[in-house]
Parts: sequence; C-alpha cells; structure tokens
Amino acid sequence: MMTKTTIPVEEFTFPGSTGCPGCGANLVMRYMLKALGERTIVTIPACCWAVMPGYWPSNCLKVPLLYCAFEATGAAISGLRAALDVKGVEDVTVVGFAGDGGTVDIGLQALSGAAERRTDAIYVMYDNEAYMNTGIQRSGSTPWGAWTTTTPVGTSHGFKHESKKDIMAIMQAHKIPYAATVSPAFPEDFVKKIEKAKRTKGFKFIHALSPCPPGWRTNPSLSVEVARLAVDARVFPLYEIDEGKVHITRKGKGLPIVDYLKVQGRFQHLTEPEIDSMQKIVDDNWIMLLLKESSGT
Amino acid sequence: MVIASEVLAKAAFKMGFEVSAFPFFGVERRGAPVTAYARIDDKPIRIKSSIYEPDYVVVLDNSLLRGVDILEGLKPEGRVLINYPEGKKLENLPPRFKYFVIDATSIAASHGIGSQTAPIVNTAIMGGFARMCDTVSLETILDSIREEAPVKEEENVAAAKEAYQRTVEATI
Amino acid sequence: MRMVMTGNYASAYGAKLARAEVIAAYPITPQTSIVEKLAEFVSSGELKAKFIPVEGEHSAMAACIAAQTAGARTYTATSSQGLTLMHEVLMWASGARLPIVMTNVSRAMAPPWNVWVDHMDTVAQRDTGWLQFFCRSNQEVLDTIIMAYKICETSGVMLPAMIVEDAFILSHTSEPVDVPEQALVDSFLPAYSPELKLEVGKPMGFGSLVKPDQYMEFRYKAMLGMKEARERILRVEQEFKHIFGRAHGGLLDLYKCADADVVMVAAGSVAATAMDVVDAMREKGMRVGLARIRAFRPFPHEEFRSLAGKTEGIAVLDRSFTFGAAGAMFTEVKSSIYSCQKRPVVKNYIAGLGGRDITPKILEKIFEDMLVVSKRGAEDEVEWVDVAGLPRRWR
Amino acid sequence: MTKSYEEITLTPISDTPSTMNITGLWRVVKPVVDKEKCKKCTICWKFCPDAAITLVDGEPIVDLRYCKGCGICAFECPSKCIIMVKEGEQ
Repeated sequence: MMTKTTIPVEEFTFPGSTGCPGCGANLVMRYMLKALGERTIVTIPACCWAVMPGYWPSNCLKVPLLYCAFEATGAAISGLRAALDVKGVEDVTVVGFAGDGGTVDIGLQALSGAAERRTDAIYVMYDNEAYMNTGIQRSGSTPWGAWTTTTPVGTSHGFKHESKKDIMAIMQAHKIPYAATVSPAFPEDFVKKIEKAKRTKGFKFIHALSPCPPGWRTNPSLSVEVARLAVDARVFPLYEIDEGKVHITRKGKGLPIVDYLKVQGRFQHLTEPEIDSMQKIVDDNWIMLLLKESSGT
Repeated sequence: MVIASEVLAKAAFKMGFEVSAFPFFGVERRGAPVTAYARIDDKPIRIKSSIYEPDYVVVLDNSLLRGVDILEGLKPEGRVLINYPEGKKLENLPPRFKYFVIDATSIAASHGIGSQTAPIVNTAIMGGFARMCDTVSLETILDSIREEAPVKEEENVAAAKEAYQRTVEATI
Repeated sequence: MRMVMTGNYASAYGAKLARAEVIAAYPITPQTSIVEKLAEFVSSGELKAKFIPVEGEHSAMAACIAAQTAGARTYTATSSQGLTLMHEVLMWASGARLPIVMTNVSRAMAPPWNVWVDHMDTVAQRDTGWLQFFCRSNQEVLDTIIMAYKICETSGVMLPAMIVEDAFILSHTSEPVDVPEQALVDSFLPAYSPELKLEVGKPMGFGSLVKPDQYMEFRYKAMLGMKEARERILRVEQEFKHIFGRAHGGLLDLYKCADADVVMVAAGSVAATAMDVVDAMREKGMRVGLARIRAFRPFPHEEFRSLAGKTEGIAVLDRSFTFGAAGAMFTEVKSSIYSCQKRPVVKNYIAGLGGRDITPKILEKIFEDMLVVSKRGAEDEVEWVDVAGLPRRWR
Repeated sequence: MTKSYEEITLTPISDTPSTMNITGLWRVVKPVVDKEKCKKCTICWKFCPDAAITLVDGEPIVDLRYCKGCGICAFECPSKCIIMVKEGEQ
C-alpha cells in the first residue's frame, strides 16, 4: 500500500551527497526537485552545492546539472533558456540554484540582468547567511549581530554590524511575476510555492532559509527546528509576492527572537540590549510586512 | 560625413573599382568635427594606414577653413571641393590647387534633408564630388545614395543631382 | 555576392552564415555595430536565433557557455575592457570544451583611456585555451568565423575560437567582401551536434569538481585539442578553398619569404600594409618578406622553425607589450627557433599602441633597421617605435 | 583510481549516482527506530537531508550506508520513537 505523504514521494536526489550532517541546503534541493520533477535543468555556481554532488564522477541529482562561474547564475539560466527555446524544447523548468553570497553579493548583477530580461526560469537562493563553503565568512546576507570568521567577536565586540540585504525587496523592485520565501521546516508550503513558480511564466525568485550547523554553530539535529524558530520568531517570515501582491503564507507563533538566537552559537555574544534592538527591528519589519499585505502591495 | 565616404566608396565599387573607406577612428558624436577617408584603386587595396597625401579633399563645413589645414598633404595636382555659400568669394587659399564650390547647405535645406537650421549635406556634396572627380559618375553616386540613405531617398538623390549641376570651379 | 562592408558587418554576416543559434552580447566601442546588425538579423527573422541582451560581458560569455552546453551554436563579440572582464569565463569555455566563436575587436586597455587598435586585450588572453586568429581584411574576418566553427566543432578539438578584428582599422573600414551563398556555407559547415550535451532525461553534471588525482588528465586532453586544432586549421582551410576559392594562409601566412634576407613578423591589419611595403622595397632591390601570424593560438612554432633556416633576420612587430618582459609575439618567435641549428637575429619592435598609426614609412624603416641589425646583431633586443622623447626618428 | 586521459570525457561530466559515496562512514551516532512506537507519520522521512530514509508501508527504513547521523529524524519524531545511539553500541 502506498503511504500517504504530505509532499511528493519521488526523490530526485540520491543519498551520498557530501553536504555536512544536518545540512539545510540538502533539504532545500530535495524539496525543490520533488516539486519540479524530472523535466528540470539546474545550474549551480560556486557555493556549498557545487561541492555537495560529490567529486567527479559523482552526482546526487537525478536531473541535468551545469556548474557555472560564481557570479554567473543569472546569465547561465538565460543561456540555458535561450538554447532550449531555439531548439524547440518545451516544458522544461530552468533553475539557477545559488547561495546567498553568489546571489546578493557577487552574483547580484547577473541576477538583476536575468530578472530584467524576464528570463523564464526559477532562481533559488539558499540562504545560509554567510560564505559557508569557504569556511563561514560574512556575506551581504549575514544578519546583524552574527559572528563569522571575518566578523570575529574577539574583545572588541566585532560581530557583524551591518544589516542583512533585503533580497526580496530587491527582487520585488524588478517587478517579477513571482517571489517567495520558503523554509525547510515547512515542506508543504515550500513545495506549493515551487509548484506555483513552475506554473508561472517569466522570472521567479525563491528565497530559502538554509540552516548551516557548522556556520550557525548549531547542533545538526536542530536544523529543521532552527528554521522553524526563524519563522515563529518572524525573523524569516513565510510569504509570497504574486504579481506584486504580498501574501503571508504562515504567520508564525510570534515567539521572542531570543528563542531563535539562543540555539545558535553565532549569536551567543549578544547582550540583552542588543537582543532587544534586534527584537525591535524584527517587530518593525513584521508590521511593515502586514501593512504591505493589507495594502495589496 | 562618415556616410559620405561610404557613399563614394560604394559608388566607385559599383563601377568596378576596389575601395576602402573609413572614418577618422574615434568616438562619434553628431555635430563634432570628424574626418573620413576613402581610397579608390583598380587593384585590391591592402594599405590600412591613414591617408596623408590625398588627391581630393572635400570640406562639408566651411567653418573648418578657419581652424583646420584642409590642404595638408594634398598632392600638387589635388582638387578641393568646399560646401560654400553661393555668391561669396573664396579667400585666403593658395592658388596652386583647383577649388570647386557648391552651396550644399542651401540645396539640402531646400530638399528638406535634415532640419532647416541644420541641414544634412552628406548626399548633396557627393553630387558635387561627381562633378569635380571624373573617376566616379553621377549615376553610380545616385545609385549608392538610394541604397545608403536611411530616409527620404528621392530627396537625397534630387539634392545630389542639383548639386552636380551647380558645382563650379572657384577662382582665387 | 561582393558587397562593400565594414569588418564589423563582416563579423555579423559570418555569424549569420554560420547559423549561430544563440547570441549573447553587450555593447562596447568599437564592437557595437556587430551586435546591432545581428540584433537586426534576428528581429527581421533573417537569422533564426535567440539574442540575449545581457547586462555585461562576463554574462555574455557565461550565457554562451550555458547555451552551448545545452547544444546550441553560440556567438558573441566584444573588445578590450569587455574581453578582459570575460577572462575568467574564457577559461571556463575552453575547460568545458565548448566551441564558442567570438569576435574580439582588438583595442587598447585603459588607462590611458583609449578606444583604438592595440593587441594587449587579445594577447592577454593567450593562456585561456582559445584559438586566436588575427585577420588582415574584412574578407578574412567573415571567412575565418565560418572556418572557426568547423575547426572547433571537431570532436578532437572542441575548443573556442576568437576572431580578432583590429579596432576601427578593420571594424569601421568599408571594403569589398564576398558574402558567400548560404547554401554553399551550409554544405561546408554542418549543424552543431556535440557528442554530449546537457538535456533533460540525461541527468549528468557538467563541469564537476575534480581532485588532484584526475585534474591533469583533463588538462592534457585540452592540450591535445589545441594540438589537433593545428592540423584542423590547415585541413579546414583546404576544404574552404576548394569550395569558396580562397584561403588566408594557415597559421603563418608567408609573403615573399622564400628568398628574404629579412622577414617581418606581424599580426592583424598592419600586415596588410606591410605587404605593400614589401613590394615597394623589393622593387628597390631589397629582399624582404612578411610572415603574418594568423593563428596566435595555436602558435605556428613549426612554421617559424622552418622559416629560421631561410632568413638572416626576423623583425617582430608587436602591437602590445608584456611588461617586465617583451612583446609576446617576439618571445614566442624566439622560443620557437631556439632549438634550430641556424638561428637568425631576432629583434622586437613595439609599435602602434593605442591606435598610433603604423605608416608604410615606419614599416620601411623597421625593415631597413633589421637589414643592418641582421648583419651585426641587435644592441637593444626590444625597441619602442615612434615614441616622443626617444632619439630615433621614425616619421 | 586515476583514469587514463584516453578513458575520460573531454570535460568532467558526472554521471554516477552519489550513492558511490558511502557517507554513512562519517557517522558518530546512528538512529534506531522503535517500530512498536512508530505511528507512520513520515515526518522523519520528510526531514532527512540526505534522503537516506525510505518508507516501507509507512515505516522508516534508514539506509545506514548514507545516514550521516545528524539526528534530525530523532529530534523531529513526534512519538519519540527514534533514538540516536553511539556507533558500536546497541
């Protein structure tokens, strides 16, 4: 008898990936491909996922994969789509699958170009909030307050003092037809959004939070839990921007941010006032998001 | 100006000549003074360096007579065609060369090429060139204009024809 | 049909006749009219291709790489700063063994800011694994683009090729070009069908991580590809000549070198002017010749070795300079002939940087200097030509 | 084992399933499922980053060749039927 599951049963990833134990990015890829299926081509720039399929000749994806240069994901998906179009190949989903550094930093130009060109593709940013593949250096997507190897805390309290780039706002400004945030803690919501992106023509952007046990200094067993806490503490709200309209797909429990921070070693140095100021920013952002949703923008 | 040299080269090419035409290589900005060159030969043209000793000089804007040595390097038997107001005397030029004048500005304006304040004289002046230089015929110049003119081809052709008729040798 | 057109249009017609399927390009002076023309061909339907208006040159090449991996024939064009911005992905294209063809309108590097001819941009890419063809005429530009696809798409080669047009001197000069019939080009150049390509239903990963225990074998294969390209260039040109009735000189285009006391080595448009100079000097009784580097990669080492025994002096004209060393072509020529029994005197002339006109007179003076140097050796191996402040007068 | 240049493709093309990597060797602790307590909710399967859990009639079977022992399954299991035990212990 077939077991009833809440997400598609078929796997498009093989076991044996060389991701770390408890890697959130593995879940992001797994859910994404479950939603997209076989007629998918994925391109991956330099990032953890460039290593995770394994050394040649190992490949953990059951769909074709093109490795591309770090900053080139946006261009690569445009090239793939053009080739498919010119060859008359239809019903193929082209996916750019990049980390946060490859998206909000070095890859931002190509991403912007692909979005502006309305390239028919899905761009997935799995956000582990630092350059994890090279060993936890800060990126434009590292949140305020986090320790990384290039924002060492030391004696001078040198954690990251700049806030995280709002990539969803950047993408919204490109007037793309669909953008959504997804979390590995909520696979059903995740799959639904990817399926929607697949159905939508044009450029789609998916922002996936991707817990990283070594980089976040978390226990590997907590990868799903910490992703859940991010949603419940509204640090990482789940919403979509469908044809410009914001829709929050999960309101979360509204837990205090400290619940999210305390399980992560990268925030252990923060003082109470610092945590309070983070709480205020999270609260403000949440109100802004609610306002956007109610105003239909 | 860039277009004028192309029109000339393409006309000569139609007559069976080998040609090579090029602008002064630079960053093109409409209205800024530019120079363009053309070589015409009966055997293949290999030389790629600039032209330092021309046989013919064509001046599209007579304000250049004040600031530019238009005769630099001109061969002793060289000829000069100048877009010059009709009836005004050509001055301050050495008599050892042959000069031809044509009021291409008025002709272009009267045919509605460009605007009244800034007529485009490229095509009219090439009619004058056909008069000054025996190597290229008016007919091929007109054919070439028809192919090259992006708009108003018949106006451009008519302007070149008129210029051919009205080009005269100037006395210094 | 013979038409008068610029080098840039010759490039565009070349790509069109080769039936490029995906074109990704970004405008840069003086390359722009290539992409404008191609965009026109695509929008009018004359060329069945996808035109990707990318947001930069790095993306232009990255998009070509992706499209070519998925089995499309691709083309792009760039120049100078744009080419050097592509540097990373140029290596990617060759490492991925993709026979992409690109026109580079060779232009100086800034600063000083300069849009005129200079080979620094092209020469700086000599280690990227691209075949590099310097052209001396617009006809050669068009023909070489068509030939390059055929050379590069052979399973033994599978490397990208760069067709080099000198900025303005070719890119913006109009001259007669024979544009062959499409049917004739089709009979010469079959459709692109790589043995392996990225396609749904075949879950393969292209360009994966390779450990030190295997990396060298892949690089060795790329080296073999470039070696094969050498033979392919010659064979394809024979075929081309058979169909189209013209050829452009293989890897090293020799002009009146057989009995030459002194040979000038040059690449690009200046070599065309040099042919006139050779003729003029021979009329005056001086036995000079010209060896035009057509393929800079693969470098014509063997051709130079056989030339070495037949001449007393080689004047290598470089339109770029490798700081801390010498002109790159000079270095290559010297290294080619080092193992020869008889080695002529070799001297490097650095000339024409940043669009400085290399006149017939300058070329004549280089020949004259070389005729002297070939007898008594060069005091200075590398001489900068026509530089204000230096004692020697060239104009 | 290094392959001869003659045996490889022009550029590295990965065509072998990653099941060639026995990542189970990385494991320090392993999940043990108490089948009596299992409610077949499939949550452990859903959250396994390595797709190392398969469902047989709704019950999880952990492929220990690939399970890295992250412990997500044990943490997420609502009926607490999975425990992580040190390798070599029962």
